[in-house]
Amino acid sequence: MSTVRILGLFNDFDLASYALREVRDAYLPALNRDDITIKSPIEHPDVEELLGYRPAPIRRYTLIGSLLGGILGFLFLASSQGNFFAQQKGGKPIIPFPPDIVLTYEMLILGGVYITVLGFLISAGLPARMKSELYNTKISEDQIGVLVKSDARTIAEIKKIFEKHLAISITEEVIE
Amino acid sequence: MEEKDIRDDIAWAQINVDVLRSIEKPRLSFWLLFCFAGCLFLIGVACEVYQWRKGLGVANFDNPHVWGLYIASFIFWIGMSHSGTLLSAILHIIHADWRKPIYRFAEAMTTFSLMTAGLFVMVHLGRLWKFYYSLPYPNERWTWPNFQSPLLWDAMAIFTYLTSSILFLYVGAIPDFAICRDNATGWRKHFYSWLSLGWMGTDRQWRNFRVTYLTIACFLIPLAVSVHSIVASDFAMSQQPGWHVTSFPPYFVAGALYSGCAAIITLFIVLRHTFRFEEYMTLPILDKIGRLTFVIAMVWTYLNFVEYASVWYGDDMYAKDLLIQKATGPYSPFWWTMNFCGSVIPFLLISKTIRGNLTAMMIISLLLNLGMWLERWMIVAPTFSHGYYPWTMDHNQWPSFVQWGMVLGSFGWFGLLFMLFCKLVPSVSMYEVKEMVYHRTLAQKKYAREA
Amino acid sequence: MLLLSATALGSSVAAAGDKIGQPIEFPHDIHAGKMGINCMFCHTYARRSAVSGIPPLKKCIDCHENIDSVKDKPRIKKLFEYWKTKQPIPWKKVHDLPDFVRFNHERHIQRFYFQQGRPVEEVCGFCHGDVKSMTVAEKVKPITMGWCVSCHEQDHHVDTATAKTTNGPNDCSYCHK
Amino acid sequence: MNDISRRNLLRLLGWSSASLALTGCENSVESGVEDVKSYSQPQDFMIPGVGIYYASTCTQCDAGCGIKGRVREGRILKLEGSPESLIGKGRICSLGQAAVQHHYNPDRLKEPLLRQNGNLQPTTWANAINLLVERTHDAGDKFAFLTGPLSGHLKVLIQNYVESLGSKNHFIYDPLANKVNRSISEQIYGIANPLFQIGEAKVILSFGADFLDTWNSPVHFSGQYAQFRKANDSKSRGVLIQAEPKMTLTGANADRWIPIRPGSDGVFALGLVNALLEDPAYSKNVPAPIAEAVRGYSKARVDKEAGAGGEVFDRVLALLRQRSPSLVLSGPSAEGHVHGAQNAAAIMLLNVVLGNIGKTITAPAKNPFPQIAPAEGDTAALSAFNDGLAQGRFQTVFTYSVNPAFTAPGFMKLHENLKKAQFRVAFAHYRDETAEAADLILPLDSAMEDWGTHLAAYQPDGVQLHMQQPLMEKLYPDSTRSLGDVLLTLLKQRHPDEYKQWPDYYAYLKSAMIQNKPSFKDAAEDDEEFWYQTLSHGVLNVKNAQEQRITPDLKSLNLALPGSPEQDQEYPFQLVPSVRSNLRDGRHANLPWLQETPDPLTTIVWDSWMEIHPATAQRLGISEGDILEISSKTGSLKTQAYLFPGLQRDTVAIPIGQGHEAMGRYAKGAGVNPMKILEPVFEGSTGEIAMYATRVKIRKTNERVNVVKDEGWRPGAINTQLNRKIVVTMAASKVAVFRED
Amino acid sequence: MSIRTMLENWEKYRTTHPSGDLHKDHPEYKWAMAIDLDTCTGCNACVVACYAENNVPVVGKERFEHGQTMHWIRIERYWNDEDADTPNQGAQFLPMMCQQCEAAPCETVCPVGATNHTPDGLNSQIYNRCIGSRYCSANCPYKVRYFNWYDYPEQEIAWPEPLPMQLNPDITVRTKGIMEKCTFCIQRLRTAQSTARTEGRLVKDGEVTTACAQACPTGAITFGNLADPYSQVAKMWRQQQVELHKDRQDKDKTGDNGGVRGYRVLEELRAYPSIMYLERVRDTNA
Repeated sequence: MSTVRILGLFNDFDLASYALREVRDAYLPALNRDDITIKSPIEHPDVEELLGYRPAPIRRYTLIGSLLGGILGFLFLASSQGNFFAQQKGGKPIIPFPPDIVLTYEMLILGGVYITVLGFLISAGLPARMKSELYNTKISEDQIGVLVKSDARTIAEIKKIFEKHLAISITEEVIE
Repeated sequence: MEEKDIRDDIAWAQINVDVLRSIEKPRLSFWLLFCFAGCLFLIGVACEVYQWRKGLGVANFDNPHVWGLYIASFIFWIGMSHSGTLLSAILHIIHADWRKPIYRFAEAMTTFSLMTAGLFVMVHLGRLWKFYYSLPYPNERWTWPNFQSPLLWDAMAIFTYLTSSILFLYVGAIPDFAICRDNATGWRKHFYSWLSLGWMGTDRQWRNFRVTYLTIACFLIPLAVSVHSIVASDFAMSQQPGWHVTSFPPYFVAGALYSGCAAIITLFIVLRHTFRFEEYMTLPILDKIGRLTFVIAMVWTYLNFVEYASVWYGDDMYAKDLLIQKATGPYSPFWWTMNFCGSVIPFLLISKTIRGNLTAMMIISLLLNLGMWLERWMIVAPTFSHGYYPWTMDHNQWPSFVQWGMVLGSFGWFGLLFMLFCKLVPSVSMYEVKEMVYHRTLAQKKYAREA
Repeated sequence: MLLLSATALGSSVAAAGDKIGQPIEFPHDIHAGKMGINCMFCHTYARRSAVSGIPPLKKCIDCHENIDSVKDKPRIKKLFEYWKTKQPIPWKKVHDLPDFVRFNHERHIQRFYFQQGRPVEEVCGFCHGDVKSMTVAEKVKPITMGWCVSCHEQDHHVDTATAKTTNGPNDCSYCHK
Repeated sequence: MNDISRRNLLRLLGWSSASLALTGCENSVESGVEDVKSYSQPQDFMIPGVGIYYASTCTQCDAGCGIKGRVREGRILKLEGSPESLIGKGRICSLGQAAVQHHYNPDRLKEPLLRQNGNLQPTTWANAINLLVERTHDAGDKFAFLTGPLSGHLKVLIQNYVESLGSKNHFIYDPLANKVNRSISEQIYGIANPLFQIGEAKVILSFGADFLDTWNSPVHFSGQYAQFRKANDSKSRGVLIQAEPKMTLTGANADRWIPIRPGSDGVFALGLVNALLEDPAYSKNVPAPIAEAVRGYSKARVDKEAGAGGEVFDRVLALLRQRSPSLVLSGPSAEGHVHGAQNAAAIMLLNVVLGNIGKTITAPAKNPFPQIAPAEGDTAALSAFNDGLAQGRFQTVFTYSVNPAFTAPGFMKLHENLKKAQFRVAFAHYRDETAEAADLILPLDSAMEDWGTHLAAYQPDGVQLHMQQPLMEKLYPDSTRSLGDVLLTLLKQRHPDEYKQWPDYYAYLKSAMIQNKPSFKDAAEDDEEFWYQTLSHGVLNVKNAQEQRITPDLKSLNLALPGSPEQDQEYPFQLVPSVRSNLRDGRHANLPWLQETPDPLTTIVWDSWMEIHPATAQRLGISEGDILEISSKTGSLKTQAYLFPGLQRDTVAIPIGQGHEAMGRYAKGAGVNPMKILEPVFEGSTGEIAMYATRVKIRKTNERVNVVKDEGWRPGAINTQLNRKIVVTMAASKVAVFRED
Repeated sequence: MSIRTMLENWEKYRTTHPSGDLHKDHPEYKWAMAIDLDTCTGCNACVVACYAENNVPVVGKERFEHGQTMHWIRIERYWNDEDADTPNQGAQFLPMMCQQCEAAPCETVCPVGATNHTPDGLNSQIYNRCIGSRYCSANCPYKVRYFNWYDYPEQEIAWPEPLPMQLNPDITVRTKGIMEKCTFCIQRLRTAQSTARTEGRLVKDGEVTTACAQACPTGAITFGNLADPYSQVAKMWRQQQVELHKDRQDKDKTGDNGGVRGYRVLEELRAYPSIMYLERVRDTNA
């Protein structure tokens, strides 16, 4: 039995959320959370209230990044100061802490930011290939898209629900 | 009840239209302005070439005046850069949503003024062609730069700050790039689809996006503070009179935010006018920035006063002599202008009518920045002409046309970058304006329901 | 960055080993190699001065006046022409450090040849290569700063008598002034 | 070692070893690019990269310090003082250091020049020599030779040459001569150049004698000054009092600097004498007539005429009383007046009264070689020379080591008078003003290339002969020659048989020295060895030189001093043409180091200036950098004003030595030459030009310039320390004395 | 390799200067000076000697006017504040050159480490490393560092032919964009040290001296090795009760320094200069 993907466009988030609520309450057996994607021009945190929470593991990346930046940073500084060409300067120690801490601090932030962005790309699945998915330029303007992927029968159900909630347009496509 | 920052009933589609209008094919006036900036920049380039071939003497440096406008402008531009962080990061964290229509260009300002500041570090060097000695790269000679030098900290901090703020700007703009992509054709289509990394506004993307944006914002704030305190320590860490001041770091940071805000007001008015952004860059927002500026101005004034007072009542005769020199010596005209522009003019911002008057605000903002630029110069120059050592004190030294040329050039360079930006990146964050509108309507519905 | 440094090293190595057109193609292989003459017999300044200099013309003549077997060789003829006119021979520098680098031959030879009693092949050869196998001297070692340092950072015996060791000076101003 | 091998020894190694400009290029090791040359036949002590020191003698001024030149790869790099020289004692002054720049000077004459139809054209030496011979062979008394002070064998040759031409006109001219003092001390002490034991004196009263900088033998005096200042348990720290209208460097180092009215030195001195004579302890060694003559010089009169009475006078008097031995010196500012001789006499009388003779003023050892003894110059010689030219008596004139066209006062019109001579020959190093006026310019070897022997006019501690020898190969071997060689060639023309034995000046010197060998201390037996010894030491000490004693003779002492001159309304200011240590009479103006080295007191460089007292300046509304027009009766000049507190109020000072119109790129067009506006006033007894007797008026033009000086520019007339602890001063009474350990 | 070196010498790399124990800081040499301002006459012999020894270029009138001079040692002339109108006590002269501070402010701030403290207590300047940020000069209290504002060797005025033949081959001629300063004639010191090492000894007192000290006609400048207790300069420092590692000498704490004349310029800035000056003396009875 073939998998089908359906995208319904709604005029505003309320309609979309009604539709979603109904889809959720319909307890369609073949449908699970990850088959439903909301595509919106702005962020709608309340989606999660409807469909249950999902993790955003960015902060873990951040922690790792800053730790790496800090530790490696300090090691790098101290070891390059303490190489064979160690030269006394202004009576200060050759491996002086105040400057090294300042620089370590900068490197900590550097590492943090970079890895955070990296983490974002990974966990947000970017860059993504658009060809593969149903998308409508209206989404980036003002309409809400609800994308569901499931077997043909379930999709039929959902399609009804969409229509009931005055979806503006509904696109379907059959995968494999 | 107070008037709204922005109309609630703007159609979202309208937002797209209005904003995207600003990045469509440039008009003639744009090109004229562009050429003007280009000419300024070329002046700077010419001066640099001349200086490179002859040596720094042509800039009329001497012993003891070894630093001059280059370093002053360097601090000035670094200061400028703090505006973006202030608006986008700090206000973002405290959920002041009136920032949303205007933070994008402020952030761009951050990036570009950092790039400009970087130029000044370069042209300042006596042997520019050897600048890479100051980079910590492993080399055959086993030599490393001197990490004790505040200049190295500068380099490191600015690098971090520049790259981070670029990332911040970019990440924050991804959804808008998507909008551009969906509305563009031709090469712009490819350009934006490449930039938008296939953003489709799925809930997963939004979710991670929110966290990331917040995290970077949190990083940027301490970073911005550290950057300017490090620039301050270029001076505070040395032991010259007038520089060796404990209160320098906060003083510099305040000054930075100050000039940043002033610059925002300037660009705010310019953009509002040229791109007809009246709907988004509204007077109420300008009013808010005005108040913010005034507050920061007062902080700066206080710190400025504290610096003078601590010198005056301290027993460091050298610093005291210098202070007297600043007020009475050959630099006094600039010094007094600086204090006037920096501490007196902002009081105009008390009046609501003035805050609402574009022309007035334009002039004020320019004056404030003049004051801030002079402040930087008055920090650098007088110390050299009246330092510790009586024999080398020399009060009749004036920067040559080369130095002034480079200062002009820097404004040209900044102009070029900023104008390019305006034509390639939507200078108002569309999705966030939408969010703004959305949340306000929600709030009203709620209000209506309860009533 | 690593790449940068690599190229830096590469360039300096590339400079090594190319033949140099000297006014007289002086056969080191014969003098040092076949005849086994000590380097310092001709390069007499190396142990007494920072710069090793070039053997004075007289040095060559003193011997070659009495070596009739090779008198008619073209190189020797050329040599005597220079001598007649008392003109110094315009040799080309083979190991020409930049003007801001100050290598001190005296110290190195005093320490490693006289105080440690190592053979000249080792002491001189360390930087100048195996001269015995060259006619005209060539630059075979990189002689870059990193190369100097790689030796300076090692501990060397002060002399044969004591077990005391020190490494070469690590202070910039020893070589750059 | 003989001359030939010496030349080989100095064969150049080639410049390649001189470090070139630090290039911006990468520090890559080159191979086969630069050349490296070697000595072809070196002495075994010649090591590339190792400097060798050769002894010679400094000819920058007439003090004649011994020097050692550092030679590397055949190039003379630097000069140091020779410890064996009794004059310099291993020390050397800025002039001496700069001598190498004369040698390497880019503006040195590189070829003989001959005036053909108006302008100077290159010519050959052979041609030049022929000309000399032909133009001089029947010159007789129409021939005149103007030289600077001379000593050693060059002097002999010159004198012989002049004689051989049957002429008596050898004029020895020294623009800065202290002839008046010499003649008076001749008269009183019987010795022209007595020795001043500065180190021994407990108090020195100097009337404008700038012995630390420009007077007589500055380096030697500086050494003595160090002892003079040093307090040890045997002797307290010496006190220096300087009385002069314009502060000299010595005045700047004085414990008490007294700005007396110009020319009133004698009055001040006699005032002191008079005051001292009240005390029998002093009056005993003074004849009655003298005591009578000085009676009139009361403290009041000193106050009135010298402007140094009252408490200052008492202090000085007290010091002279308390601290013996003392020393009173008479300098240019005392002798440069119509009554200069009287001033000098008065000052020396003071020495006699104080009983300093034999203690701090002693006689030098007797010089056993009258022939090569120093012949000192004076300015009367110039007048004589000039008159001769004016009257057309001199047809053929030679000049050597002087630049009269520059140094002669304007009123002499020497430049025009020179034209009256038919054939003017300048032996010179530069195309200076005199050379420009000559018909034939003959380029000489520099002092670093030439041979010579020198005896100092001021010779402390016995008699010492200084050798001058080449420190390197000639820079222009074919085009420059030693004057000695030239004179020998010319003399050979006159008296072939007398001079044929000497191939060149070098040989002449060598044989002459070897002849005198017996009279030198620890001279080697073998002649060659003695010669080698001579060259390697650079100095020869004369064996048991005969001691002399001074018996002051106060007979026929002229103390008739004029009263203070009435105020001249039209020319209110007295002009002091001050001497700069770096430029002296202007002969060193083309040395960049000396031009760039700031004048110690004003710190001005590369220019002239007029010093005026800040108070006076304020009165006239003059501020620093104003261009002033200074005019005397004979002329006027324009220069910048510098406010200088070290001046007597109605005195202004302009340094000598600048204002060249020729000579070279560094000298030309820098500053002005005050000699040009001197008044024709002469010292009564000697006929010397009275340098300090010119009165001027000042007009402020409306031009203004930045004074180019080393001291920073700050508001306020003069440069102080702003109460910062930079130079700290301690009262002599407080200083703790340490025993030498 | 570097990490190993670092860990091995951690203790050493954490020590500060001046520790108070001169021989710990400088086991063999600590070059220092004593300048007697009572015998310094301000005659400028030292200045010219420095020009001759160290390849210092002349800059000419125009550059001098712009304050772009190069002289490594300068004679300063101040007037008394009291008798400024008529300087009864003459002028105040002071030879000022790089003070070779033990804790030099210039060293820490150089971004590329072109100026460092040498084991023998000098403040070295590495020309070929310098990129010309001029931070060192900005931070120098004495303003004795001189920058090559132009390519002086190329300037027609400095060394027109054949003047370059006078250049001292032992030290580099500096090009534009580089900081330079008095080095205590490091080329002389290094030669002497090398000879001494070859002979297996330390440099003897008086064996080497700087150009200025050698020229000084009154011998006002004494140069030597402070680490050698028997050297002339060490004796003078002891005698004058000036200690290298103190920012305020004990004798000064009493207010009256008991007639001991030694002092250091701007001592209170804690740069610990290596040049001790002896106070100028004037006789108040005169």
